[in-house]
Amino acid sequence: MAVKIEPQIVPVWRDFKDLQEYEQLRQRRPEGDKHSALFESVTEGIHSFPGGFAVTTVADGFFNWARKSSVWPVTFGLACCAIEMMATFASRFDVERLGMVPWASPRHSDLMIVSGTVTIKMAPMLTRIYDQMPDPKWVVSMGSCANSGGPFRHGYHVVKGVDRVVPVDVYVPGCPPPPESLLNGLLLLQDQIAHFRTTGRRAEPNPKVD
Amino acid sequence: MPAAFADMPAWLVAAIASFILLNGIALGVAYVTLLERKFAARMQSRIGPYRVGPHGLLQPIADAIKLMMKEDVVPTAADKPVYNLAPIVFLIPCMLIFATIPFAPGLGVADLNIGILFFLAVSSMEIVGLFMAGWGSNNKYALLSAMRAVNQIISYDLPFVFASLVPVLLAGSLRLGEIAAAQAGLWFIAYPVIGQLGFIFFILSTVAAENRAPFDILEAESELVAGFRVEYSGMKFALIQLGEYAHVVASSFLGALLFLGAWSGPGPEWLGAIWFLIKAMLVFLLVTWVRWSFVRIRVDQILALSWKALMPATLVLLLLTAVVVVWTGNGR
Amino acid sequence: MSTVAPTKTVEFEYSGGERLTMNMGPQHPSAHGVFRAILTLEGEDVVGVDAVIGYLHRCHEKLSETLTYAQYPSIASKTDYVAAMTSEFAYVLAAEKIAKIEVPKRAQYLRVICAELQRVASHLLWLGTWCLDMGGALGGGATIFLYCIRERELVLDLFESLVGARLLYGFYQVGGTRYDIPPGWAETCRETVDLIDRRIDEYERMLEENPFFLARAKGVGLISRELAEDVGISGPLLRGSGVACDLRRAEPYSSYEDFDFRVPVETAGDCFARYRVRMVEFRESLKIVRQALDRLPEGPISSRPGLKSVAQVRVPKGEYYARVEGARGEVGCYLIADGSAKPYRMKWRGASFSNLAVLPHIIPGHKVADVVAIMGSVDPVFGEVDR
Amino acid sequence: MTRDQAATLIGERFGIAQVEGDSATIVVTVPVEQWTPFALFAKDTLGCRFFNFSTAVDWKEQGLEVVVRVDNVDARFGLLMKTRLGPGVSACPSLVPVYRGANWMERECYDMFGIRFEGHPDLRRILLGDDWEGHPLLKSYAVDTPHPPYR
Repeated sequence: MAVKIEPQIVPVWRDFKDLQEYEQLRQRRPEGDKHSALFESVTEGIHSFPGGFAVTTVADGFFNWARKSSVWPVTFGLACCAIEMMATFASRFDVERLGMVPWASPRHSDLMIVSGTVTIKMAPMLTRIYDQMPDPKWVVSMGSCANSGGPFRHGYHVVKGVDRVVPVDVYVPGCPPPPESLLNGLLLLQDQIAHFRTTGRRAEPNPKVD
Repeated sequence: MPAAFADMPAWLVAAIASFILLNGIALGVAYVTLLERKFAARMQSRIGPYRVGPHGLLQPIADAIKLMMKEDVVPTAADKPVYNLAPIVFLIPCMLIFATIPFAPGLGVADLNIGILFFLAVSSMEIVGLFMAGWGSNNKYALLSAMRAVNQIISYDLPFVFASLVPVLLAGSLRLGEIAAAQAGLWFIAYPVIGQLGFIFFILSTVAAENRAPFDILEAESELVAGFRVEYSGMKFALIQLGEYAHVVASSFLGALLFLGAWSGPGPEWLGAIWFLIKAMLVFLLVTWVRWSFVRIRVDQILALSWKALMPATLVLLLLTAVVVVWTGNGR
Repeated sequence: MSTVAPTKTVEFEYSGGERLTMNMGPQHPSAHGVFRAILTLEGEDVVGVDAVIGYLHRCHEKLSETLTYAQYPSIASKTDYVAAMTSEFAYVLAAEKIAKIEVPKRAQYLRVICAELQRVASHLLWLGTWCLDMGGALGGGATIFLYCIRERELVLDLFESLVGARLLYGFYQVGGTRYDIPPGWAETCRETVDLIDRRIDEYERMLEENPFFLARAKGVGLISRELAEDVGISGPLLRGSGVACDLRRAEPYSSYEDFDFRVPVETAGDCFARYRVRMVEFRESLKIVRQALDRLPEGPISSRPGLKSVAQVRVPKGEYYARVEGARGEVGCYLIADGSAKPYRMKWRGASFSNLAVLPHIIPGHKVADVVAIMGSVDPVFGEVDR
Repeated sequence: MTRDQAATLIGERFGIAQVEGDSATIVVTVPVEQWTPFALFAKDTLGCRFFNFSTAVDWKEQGLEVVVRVDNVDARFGLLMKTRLGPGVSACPSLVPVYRGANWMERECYDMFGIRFEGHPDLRRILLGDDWEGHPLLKSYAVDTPHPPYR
């Protein structure tokens, strides 16, 4: 018996007129953040129940606290900034104080720190790792190269900013950013996660944080 | 058994006991991970979890809730029934082994008359879930890891059994409660030569049977990323982690029971459970200490160590114990 | 109902024998960056390897043709970002040789101090990541890794107080150095050097009295002398294979002939030999730093005093191949100048590129676990491999 | 074998007059047809067994030039061999049969300059992706040439 497999159509950049359109779509996240379906329907049910919003709001706060307290980054080093990222994970700066444990497998992680130059050869791999991470997930762009291409912006093989490939939540400037900067970025990310909503959309930009 | 339970049906008592135990284990194991993280951090001149709750005390709760909230990814090419079932099959034996452990005199779910054999048999059952996870993920890292795991667990179960049989011979009983009671005067670890060697072999084979570093070839991060659980995310990953740590904690309790005199200690009798817990945590920290100081060894070396060194050594030790027990009557 | 032909659900490729193709990388904990090794396995044994590089190709050679001699050194530091000081050094040296610029003695000594401190920092990172490869992020390797990073931070603190940056410096410029040492720096440096010397003894004891470590490192990844020279590997790998070649001794540049140091050579050619070579190099580098601090002469730090550091340099027509002994081996810069403010062509000879090229020759026949040990002992930095 | 002996030996054997360079380096320009024999000679007779690097230079209308450096580690001298391919020519004999280290270096040259090394066992792109168009280090290739869709 032939197995019937429905091909899952995920929009890729080839399907778009230009990258601008593609970026807009990616940034809007049409599919939203996926949670378990059961959880989502239960949440919706409670929310639509009279007075249920009080429950969901409190629960949201609780869940966001849990999310922001255990952000697990994937150990994904690209270039120079990876060395500073390692230094941030190491004894002196020790992000484990904030509950961050670096994991090797993207399936166990919530956060991808894009540390370094994204090249055209690497960009598809980066997208793939991003897709492998389970929702909700965040991306920190670390260093000038990941933000905009940095000193290599004019190179033929360099992607001019990782936000052309995956949506980015926090940008950390510097070439390379010292561990203090990255820590600051991670704290900002935690603030951002505190505004996260279970109903599937990202938090609106918060002027205090963003 | 307290008087209040006397008129309840037996199954209800058993159900209540298991319910309390299971939840206690889940919470306890979560906090054991925090203990390990703190301990490892101190070894590495770090601080460890600190900001989530006072001194990081809420960290395991946050981790657990976050993992429950995560998306549950099932790879398209995975063997779905096997993939979905594997964490449960992995977790059940790890939880089941707590059933036989008496935490204090009479305070256990079931003090079987073949308690230690039950423990050894069930604890090696986790290999089924592990192999299901490795195969069902349809991932090469996971497959290789599952193959390694089968090799390793089969190789190290025999030394594990032999090392555990030393206290059995000394106590003259397979019932864990009686083994513990036999150490009221002198702990088995204090028996000259036999006790210490037995304890060392027991720790070695426990570490290997628990797949902890330096014998953690099946989840070797630098080679196989995360081994058999590389494709698991969210709650399933949490279950697997829970199972692993439950196994480690149970083995630590067993070690404390077999060699460190279980609940015997100074103070009134109701402190016994506390003493037992402290001893088990000491064994756990010993294992953790080993874990965070050694580099991992290769798969062929690991098997050679088992079959060429540990197996003969434990066998000889068992024979020696038997001779001594026959000679002196109690092994002292 | 139309049925769709099943897509490929079983990924294992059986070609004749029971072989398994496994990808390591580009995102892999032991990839040391972005390296992809396509391994062909028979059970646990590796029978074939194809290395894929280029995931970090940042167009260094093309960009250097568009940047001036004053601009490029700070970009050059991004080739070998773990030992940024030595990569700047090679570029600056090549430009100076073509332009026949004489560098003041004090600048030469400052360059030596920084290069040697950088070697210590780089080797510390190597020791940490190598143990991390062998021991795992959740095992004993992580402990050594964190210890090594702790010491490396001390060296980086020195650089930070000297240059202001922690990782990529731009300290070297054509004609000298950009900064002089601040007051009190020499004393701090001496203290740090002594501390690191003591700590290295500690790690040596910790590792070499560990039977598991020896079992993993000895007899693994043999590189014969003939293969080493043929492929052109350099640095600690070459010296671990029995070739006494150290550019600081063979072609002394920047006053290296003034210092008294030993070139360690091991003949075994395995991972353990490379480890031994690097452990001795730690001590020798610290020794050179002490000597240079003792004899640091007074004088200007640049041959162009008074000029702003960004002032352009005119380099006459010519070509030169300048090479320095970096932490990973011979870092070379083949520079062709055409008389303008920018080079006509620059070829960067990264040590890691050649060192990595030896992997396909030595990996087959080892176990999967050895692959990561060998790769860690090669110590590649991908900024330098892909450039 | 010292540097001067090697220089005279090159002059005797190959009749190449342009033996220049500094105290530790000999710079030789070899005709393309003598490229492989010269490399063999350098390895066996001159003892330059250490393969240092191989690259190319684009001299615009004068064509491409392949540059190889090999070293004699024991006698401490280096040999910089060059060969002009001539305008419009992009074929060159490969040195992989002589030096195994030439494998990746020549792949890089092919990747960056489009030089086809004849006799190379595995000539494909190494740094750039297989689907890349053009050879970036040629002077005719602009540094910021866009590559859709990433620009």
